[in-house]
Amino acid sequence: MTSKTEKPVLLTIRGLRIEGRSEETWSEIVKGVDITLHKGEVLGLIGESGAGKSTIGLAAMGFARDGCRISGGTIDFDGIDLRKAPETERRGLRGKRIAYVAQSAAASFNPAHKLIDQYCEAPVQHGVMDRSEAEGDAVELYRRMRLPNPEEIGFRYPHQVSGGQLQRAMTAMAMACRPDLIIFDEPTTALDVTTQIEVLSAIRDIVAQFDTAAIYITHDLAVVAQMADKIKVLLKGDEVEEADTRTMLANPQQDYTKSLWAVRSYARPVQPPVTDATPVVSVKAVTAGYGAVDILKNINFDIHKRRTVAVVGESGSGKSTAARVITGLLSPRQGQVLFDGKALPPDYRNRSRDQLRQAQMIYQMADTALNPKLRLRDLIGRPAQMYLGLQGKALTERIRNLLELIELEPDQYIDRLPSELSGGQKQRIGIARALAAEPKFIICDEVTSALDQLVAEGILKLLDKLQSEFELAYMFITHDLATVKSIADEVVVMKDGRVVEQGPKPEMFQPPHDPYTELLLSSVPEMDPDWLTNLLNERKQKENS
Amino acid sequence: MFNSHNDGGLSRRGLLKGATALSASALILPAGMRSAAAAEPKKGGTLRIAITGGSTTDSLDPATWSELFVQVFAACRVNYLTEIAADGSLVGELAESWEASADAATWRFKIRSGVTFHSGKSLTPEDVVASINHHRGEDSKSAAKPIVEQITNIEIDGENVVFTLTAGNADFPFVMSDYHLAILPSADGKIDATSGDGTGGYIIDSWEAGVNAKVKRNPNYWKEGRAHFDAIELYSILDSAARQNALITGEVDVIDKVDTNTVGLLSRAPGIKILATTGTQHFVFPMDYRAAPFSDNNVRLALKYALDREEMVEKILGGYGAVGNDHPIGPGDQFFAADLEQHAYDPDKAKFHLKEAGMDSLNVQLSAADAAFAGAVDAAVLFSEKAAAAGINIEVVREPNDAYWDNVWMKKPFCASYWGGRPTPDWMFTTAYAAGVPWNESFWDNGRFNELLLSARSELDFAKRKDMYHEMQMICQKEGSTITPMFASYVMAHSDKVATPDVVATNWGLDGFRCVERWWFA
Amino acid sequence: MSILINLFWVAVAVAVAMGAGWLFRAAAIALTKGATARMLRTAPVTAGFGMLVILIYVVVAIFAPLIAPFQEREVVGAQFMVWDSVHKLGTDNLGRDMLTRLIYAARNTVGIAFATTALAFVAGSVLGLLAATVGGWLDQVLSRIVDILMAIPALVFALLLLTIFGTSVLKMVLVIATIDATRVFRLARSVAQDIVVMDYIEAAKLRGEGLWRLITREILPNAMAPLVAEFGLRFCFVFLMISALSFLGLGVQPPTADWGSMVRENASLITFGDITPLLPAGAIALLTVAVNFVVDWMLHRASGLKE
Amino acid sequence: MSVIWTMIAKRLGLGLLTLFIISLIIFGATELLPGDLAKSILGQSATPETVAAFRRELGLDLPAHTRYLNWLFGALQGDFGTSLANKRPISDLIATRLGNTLFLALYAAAISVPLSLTLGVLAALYRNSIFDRAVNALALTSISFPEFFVAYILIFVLAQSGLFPSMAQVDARTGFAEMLYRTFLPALTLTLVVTAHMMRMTRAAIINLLASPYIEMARLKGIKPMRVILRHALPNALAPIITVVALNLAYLITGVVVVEVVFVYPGLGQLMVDSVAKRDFPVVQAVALIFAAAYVLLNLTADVLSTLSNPRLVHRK
Repeated sequence: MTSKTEKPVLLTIRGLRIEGRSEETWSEIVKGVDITLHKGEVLGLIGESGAGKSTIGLAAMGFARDGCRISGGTIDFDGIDLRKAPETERRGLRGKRIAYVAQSAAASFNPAHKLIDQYCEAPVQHGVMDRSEAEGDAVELYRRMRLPNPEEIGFRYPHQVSGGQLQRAMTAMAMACRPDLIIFDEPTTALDVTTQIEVLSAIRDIVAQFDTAAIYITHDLAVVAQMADKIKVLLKGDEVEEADTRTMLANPQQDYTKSLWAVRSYARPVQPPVTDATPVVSVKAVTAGYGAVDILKNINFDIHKRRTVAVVGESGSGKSTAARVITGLLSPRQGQVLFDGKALPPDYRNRSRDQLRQAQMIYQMADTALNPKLRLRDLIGRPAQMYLGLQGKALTERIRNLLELIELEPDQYIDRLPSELSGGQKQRIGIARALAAEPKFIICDEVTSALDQLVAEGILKLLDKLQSEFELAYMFITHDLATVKSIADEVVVMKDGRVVEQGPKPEMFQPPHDPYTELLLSSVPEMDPDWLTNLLNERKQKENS
Repeated sequence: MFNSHNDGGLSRRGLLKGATALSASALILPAGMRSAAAAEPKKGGTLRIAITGGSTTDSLDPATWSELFVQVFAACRVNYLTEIAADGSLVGELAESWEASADAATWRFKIRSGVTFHSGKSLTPEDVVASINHHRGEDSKSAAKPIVEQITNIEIDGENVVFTLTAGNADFPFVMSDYHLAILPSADGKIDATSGDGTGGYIIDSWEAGVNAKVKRNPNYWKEGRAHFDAIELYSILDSAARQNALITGEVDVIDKVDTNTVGLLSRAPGIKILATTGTQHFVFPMDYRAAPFSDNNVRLALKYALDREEMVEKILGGYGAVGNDHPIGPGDQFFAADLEQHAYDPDKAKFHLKEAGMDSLNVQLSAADAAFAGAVDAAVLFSEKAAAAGINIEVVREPNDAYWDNVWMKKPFCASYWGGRPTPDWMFTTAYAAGVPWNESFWDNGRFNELLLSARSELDFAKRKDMYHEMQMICQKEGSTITPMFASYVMAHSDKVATPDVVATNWGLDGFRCVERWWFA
Repeated sequence: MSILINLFWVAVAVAVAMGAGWLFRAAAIALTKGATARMLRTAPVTAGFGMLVILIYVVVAIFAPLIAPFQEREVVGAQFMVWDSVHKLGTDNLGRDMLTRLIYAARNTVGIAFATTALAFVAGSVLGLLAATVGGWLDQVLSRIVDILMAIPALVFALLLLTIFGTSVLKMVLVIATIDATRVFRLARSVAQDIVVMDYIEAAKLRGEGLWRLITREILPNAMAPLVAEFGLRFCFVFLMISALSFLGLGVQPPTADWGSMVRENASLITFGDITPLLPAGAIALLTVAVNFVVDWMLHRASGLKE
Repeated sequence: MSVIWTMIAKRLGLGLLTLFIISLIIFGATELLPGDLAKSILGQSATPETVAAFRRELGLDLPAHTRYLNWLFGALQGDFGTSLANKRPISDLIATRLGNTLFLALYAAAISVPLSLTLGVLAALYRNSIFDRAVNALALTSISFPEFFVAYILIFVLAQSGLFPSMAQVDARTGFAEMLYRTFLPALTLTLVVTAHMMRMTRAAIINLLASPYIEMARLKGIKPMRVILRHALPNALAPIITVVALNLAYLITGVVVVEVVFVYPGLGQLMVDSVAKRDFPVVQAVALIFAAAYVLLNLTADVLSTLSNPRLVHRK
């Protein structure tokens, strides 16, 4: 570690201030941040959304997004003042000496061009190499990034390549000109845990191989612990503290940093085991799918009153499809869904209003789940009005009551639009809307995955509280095992449309596991900086043995 | 349906009415052929004319001719038995001479010899018979059928063609000048109606219906001192602004139907001359005599006093015309009643007559479309505007141009209409004012008037006849059911390179269609 | 040289227009508060200018009888009188005051265009939203009908219909609205197809909401931005349609003043370099530009781009 | 690629159905028009006998459905019949005019499509600059003038000075260069009419994409702004642009009757209008079907090209 700090300084940022514009007024979103980065060194920038970490990362390239402007400070890259340099000079650096890896490779690859064309663009445009050299180089880097079929994969279009592979291809593309510095902007956030491991290790290796300096931006502490030499914690555009990785993990100084660390420790108390009562929802031998393809294959599980069943699996495992079958959006080919022991009509359109009321759903993306043109009063009030027939004063009273339940001040919020809320608040509205129907059962579909950890924590606690208060049954769909650990009573692990394993939570987190559960569990990053190295070694040994 | 066709509707209807009316009487007697041109014409050049009324549905078949474009095109290619000269007299064309039986029911036309068609075929009496027969008979679908219906038999007698009529008609030679009755080559007693062949001064070079027609001089043309141009190009331009533009930019030499809105501006353009011929064409607003409120003469008089004629001539005709006095006899006519009090805009008188009719105010609808005449809608608007001062509310209803004569004229009680006019009062009155005739557009029926019409037709004493026509004009004016606000000129424009004879025919526009023969390049 | 002078005046006119737009925007911000003022603050100068022009047109249209120096149909002089102190913009072919006609035409033209566009939008968007929401055979049937209607050239179709049914203002409004509605349908349907896949629509369906409420409360408010933008353009195209119809002899009934017909009536004057016909055409153009400046701004806001 | 063939086959089938229904609509409409061919040709001189003779000869006395079916069977065998008004075979009547219409449409398209794409791209590149706003305002102004008025202005400016002819008179003998010269003003008029729409769509479609992550990625790769627009934004914006271009091309073929009248250009629009006025049903029908077919084919082409421009639809996983 120390060796890196002895190398020459590559990037020096002093007193960086960046302003963002909203509705024609400028406000500061980065408030004086300093960064010193040596050649070959990896800096982890960590913070919640709104901390300004991406903005800082881009500023290190002399770049400000539309609606942002760098208003103060200096940015010195290898002797070049990026604030004073003309745009053409800065453009000459980008892609060539400073490269960028975006959060979503699927969105950041141009869908109209083949991967290799996009790979070759920067080296050819910057005059680093000609097209045929670049193509050969691409194959080499694809190989180093451990992409399958390195000779052939470049000739595919982005949509023909999986997310994890795309993310590696993007890292390869960033390496094309052998830059001195790469900005990684949450490169693995959108990936499943098992895929994340492969990408992380590939990135780590290639950065080390070329001795490239990097700024690694993430909100996930455990990830940054694997990647960075030193970590800087940001909060709302301000620097909280900076230290080398091990020091920071072992001994955070600031309260905020400590609170970030502490999130990981929440777990709800263990519930008494279920007796033989009738389950609220019972999925019986359900097989379902679209067209000729079966997405779900003979699924069975029960959800009891006051219980949370976590359905875990990676993308494509069928967990969301299971929710669609329960809600009636998708009629099963075989099997049925029982509610309080009675079979529900397969199609929601044939269900009675009361049946609809009893099962509610909370969505992953509060942004798309709340009609952006309706005020909270209408969003929350509508189910109460519809199902319970509340009108006028009684309705308003109920809405206020619900807002209080989700810990939002009624007077302040009742007439707001969703766009005037933060992400966590929106999700709370989703919860209130479900509660307004006074249901017995709520499906929570990845409700915390789009949220920062602290905020997610709050939502989980709220759900927990409401569950005990209203004796709700939850079906909790998630890919995040940490969430499962904190909230579930029972766990259903799904893979490829089948239930791989199910049982009470304590049992699930104790060996022996099903191999897939084992893989999932072991892939969840841990705060230990050596975790990734150890895990990879372990897996290699297993393969060899 | 389309504006551009208005102009066409005008000529079509005018001739036909005129032509049928011919059967009544006429005073013009056969005369020898004479030249209308006073100045010495020069030969050569290509004359380019922009004309309205061309349509992609045009045909070479004379039975279907109805609009200005095909009429002028025909004047290039074909001849008729007789021709109306520029001064309005009748001269022989393919008929060298003609004579009638004493009762005027049998007519003998001597066919000119030595005339050849463009194809080289010589003109024979058989061609004349076949050409006229083309419009007769059970299966005839010719627009000219009504005017040849009076013919019961056609015979050839050597060089002569003899027509036998159902009754005597002194005007029969006039009928033979009708533009439908083109003489075309025949075979086996039938003409090929769409061959395009003829005896005219020009031979078809190319023709695309609704676009243009190009003809070149017929080197063997039989007429002396006619057809001076080497070639003629006719362009169908429906849009009046486009016609003006074509003349201004020098792409054509002659245009017809100049937009009266801008004729003043056009006349000031360098190198452009306006040519206006004032004749018998007049614009009218017929009222349905049978129906209230127009059955009350006081209402009719009120309306006659409620429009400003001077203003209409100024604004609708651009000054190219004369005010009308609510009868169809033009100021140039020898029987014109000059001493008749001129009806003028007088809202007080209009109010007075309205009161006489027992009304404080009057609400009527006036249907108009530019199909009736160019500017008809504007004229109706002016009428409506001025009438308001007399407590008369005229609601102008703009009707579609399309099928105006079918759906509006003689169907709506108060509408706009026009007459191409007739050379004699008897002819005009008989066509549109006599009780019960098909084109009595106002359904007017005045006993005294009808009586006078009959006696005037047989009266040979000029003074007596003049008195009778005077009285008839007065009856028309005082009791008639047609408002005649203005007499309109044919307004053409040409470049100053084009020379015209001193006398230009007034029976139709473009020198009675004959500009192609009679005009030349200076 | 004259070109330079003309360019100078054009530049002056643009500067004045933008200045007026800026002042109007500033005044509007000062006079409003809360969300409206915040929204106005995002308006560029061009949008300010656009709103100002629209406001002026609306005021002129509403108060036409008070503003106009003469009566709409009143004949006040000879034809084509030159501009003077009484007749500020001269007279038309029948000797009516040009300025008066222009002012009344604002009322008639904008009124007719608004009615037509509104009708087209009500019909087109209701059916379009319905097709997208219900889907299935209803969507197929409606889409096929619209395809067929759109394959008939608009002008020819309008001519046919107007000739068959006659040319009153009401019929003209109905015919143009029918033709325009097909275009609106396509837009509304495609916009709604993006909306119906949203989670909140799924939530509303699962809640058991009826079709009408689904369309009016859940989908329509979210489809408004593109529909409003289209409204702006369609609104202006109605003038052109009326003008083209009047070129072919089927326009607004006289003596009603409307810009489209006025352009047609006076158009041939341009042959002689007379700028009279430019006045009604300019009135249309100014409104078109103004409306679209505002629409551009609204679209820009809806697109979420921040530059 | 089979996706595309299926789509083409399906759409052509639908297109044929559309044409069939349109032929019914046009027939119905011409039936509803007041008057008929006999009356409108004879005009006021129509007498019951001549009208009856006319109808007998042209078969107008047959019941409507018989006439329609006669026409339909003829048309299905490729025989569109002859004009009722002047007996010329409709194929002759239409051939030259279709050629003229297509020539003018292609001419106008050859100017306007590159022009509007260039202006649209430049406006997107220099968005919100003076250039952008000026181009935008000019484009809007040009579409807010009625076509015939634009034509008159161009004639006043360009024809009265003698630069270009005010009449676009062409025939089979006119050479290609001469054609281009003679039809310049109508082509320019149409260009002014259609450019704004395409340019605005190009601009909007590109700007719509500028917030996309892959555009930001391209900029962060140090790609020049022009290349970002052309190489990264434009290919993804093609679908809406192609659709609008197709719509405007259809308009250039089907909607230019006014320009034809002003410039005295012998195209299909004038033929259609004349035939409607004369109730020459077979000609109306043939022209309407050509128009509809042009619309259907252009839309189909647009959809095929849009699909081809989208690798996700061409190259399945």
